[in-house]
Amino acid sequence: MQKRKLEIMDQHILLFGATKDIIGSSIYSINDSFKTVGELREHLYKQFPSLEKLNSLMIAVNMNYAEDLLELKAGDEIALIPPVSGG
Amino acid sequence: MQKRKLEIMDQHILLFGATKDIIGSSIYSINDSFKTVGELREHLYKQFPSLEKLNSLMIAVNMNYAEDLLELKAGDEIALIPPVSGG
Amino acid sequence: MIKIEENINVEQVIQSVSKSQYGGTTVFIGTVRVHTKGQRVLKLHFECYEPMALREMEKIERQAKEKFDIQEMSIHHVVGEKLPGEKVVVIAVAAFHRKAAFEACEYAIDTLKETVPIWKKEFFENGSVWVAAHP
Amino acid sequence: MIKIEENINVEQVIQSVSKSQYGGTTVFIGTVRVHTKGQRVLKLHFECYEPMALREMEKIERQAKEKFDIQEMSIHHVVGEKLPGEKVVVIAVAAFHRKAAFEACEYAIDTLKETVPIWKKEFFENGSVWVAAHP
Repeated sequence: MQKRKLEIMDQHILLFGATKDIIGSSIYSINDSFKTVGELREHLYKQFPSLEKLNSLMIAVNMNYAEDLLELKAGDEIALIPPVSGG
Repeated sequence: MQKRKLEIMDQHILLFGATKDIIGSSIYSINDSFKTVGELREHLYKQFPSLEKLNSLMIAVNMNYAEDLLELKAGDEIALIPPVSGG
Repeated sequence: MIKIEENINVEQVIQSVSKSQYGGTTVFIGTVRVHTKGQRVLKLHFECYEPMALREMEKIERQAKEKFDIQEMSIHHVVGEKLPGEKVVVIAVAAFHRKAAFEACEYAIDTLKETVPIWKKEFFENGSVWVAAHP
Repeated sequence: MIKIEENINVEQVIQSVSKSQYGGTTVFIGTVRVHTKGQRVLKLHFECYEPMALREMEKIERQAKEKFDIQEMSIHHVVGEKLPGEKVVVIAVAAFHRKAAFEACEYAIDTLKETVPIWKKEFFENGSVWVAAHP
């Protein structure tokens, strides 16, 4: 079994709604890599404590809502999803 | 207490849907008077036995669905209401 | 707005209940089906005891407003001849809360089909029949 | 039909689900309210993660068709700036049986509000806020 090694690379995260206001941009780029959604979440909470004050914060990977245990792969499309309010 | 005496007079009954087809006209006139809705119903069933074969037959008096016990008055607007099928 | 008419304009019915203070509008649109019980329908003919039908439709509006937390209701029904696909009835309900709007709209069409003196005759290739009149 | 657009034409949404074989169509129309929690709303701004929003809307259509006995569903949602009274979302469902059409339409709007990545910012005289973002 081959163990995939994560490369250090720029990861771009799409931001919407309140997360865009908190981080101050519509894309957040990290020069680091995270094994799981949960690790990325921890990093973001450390960098931007206001994110923890949101009613909820989902993370979408490749346009699917992701669990914290999901492993990230290079090239994944990642987006922060604060509480939705369509309709 | 005054007891109202029913006059013998022409009573016109409005007919719709299947009742119009059974009786063969859109108005049925009776040269008789009936004390109650139930008496009128009995008369109609005797004259037009096919009316009894309908899934239901309501009688409206002054545009309200009437019970058989309701007393009829001169000048009442009477209509036969076979099963409705609007919508 | 309660109305019996030849042709229903859905936009107008929706417009008649919509005001900017309400958040949600539900609509039911009933149309002539092309098949019924396996037979092809050529056309329908709707007959109506109009003054009583309007009263019964008003009663539905009044009772729906008592039963459900809604603000506005319009019920329009057609009379005369209708072809498959044409509109038969349009009911629109506006409310602050959409759940009540859905419930009231469903209540209105269910009740209309039971109480409003309107009759439809279905025309097939080999005859015609007053719907639901006989077992 | 699933669509995110600047302005919704209700007639077109209804048309997109209506075929002469179905008897009933239910519609939900959500509009911008002029008041929210006692404050006067000047305008709303809708933002959207469009490719994912379209996927989530398609998922709603697919799941509604699995859960309920319906034939067609269209969901249209706006983006951009909207004023009180303007349409935000229009959902239309066509079915042979109206009960299923009502249930599916309510399911669709309830689920859309929970899962589709669209956000609205409310603008008041003294500020603006992303709806539901904070306690």
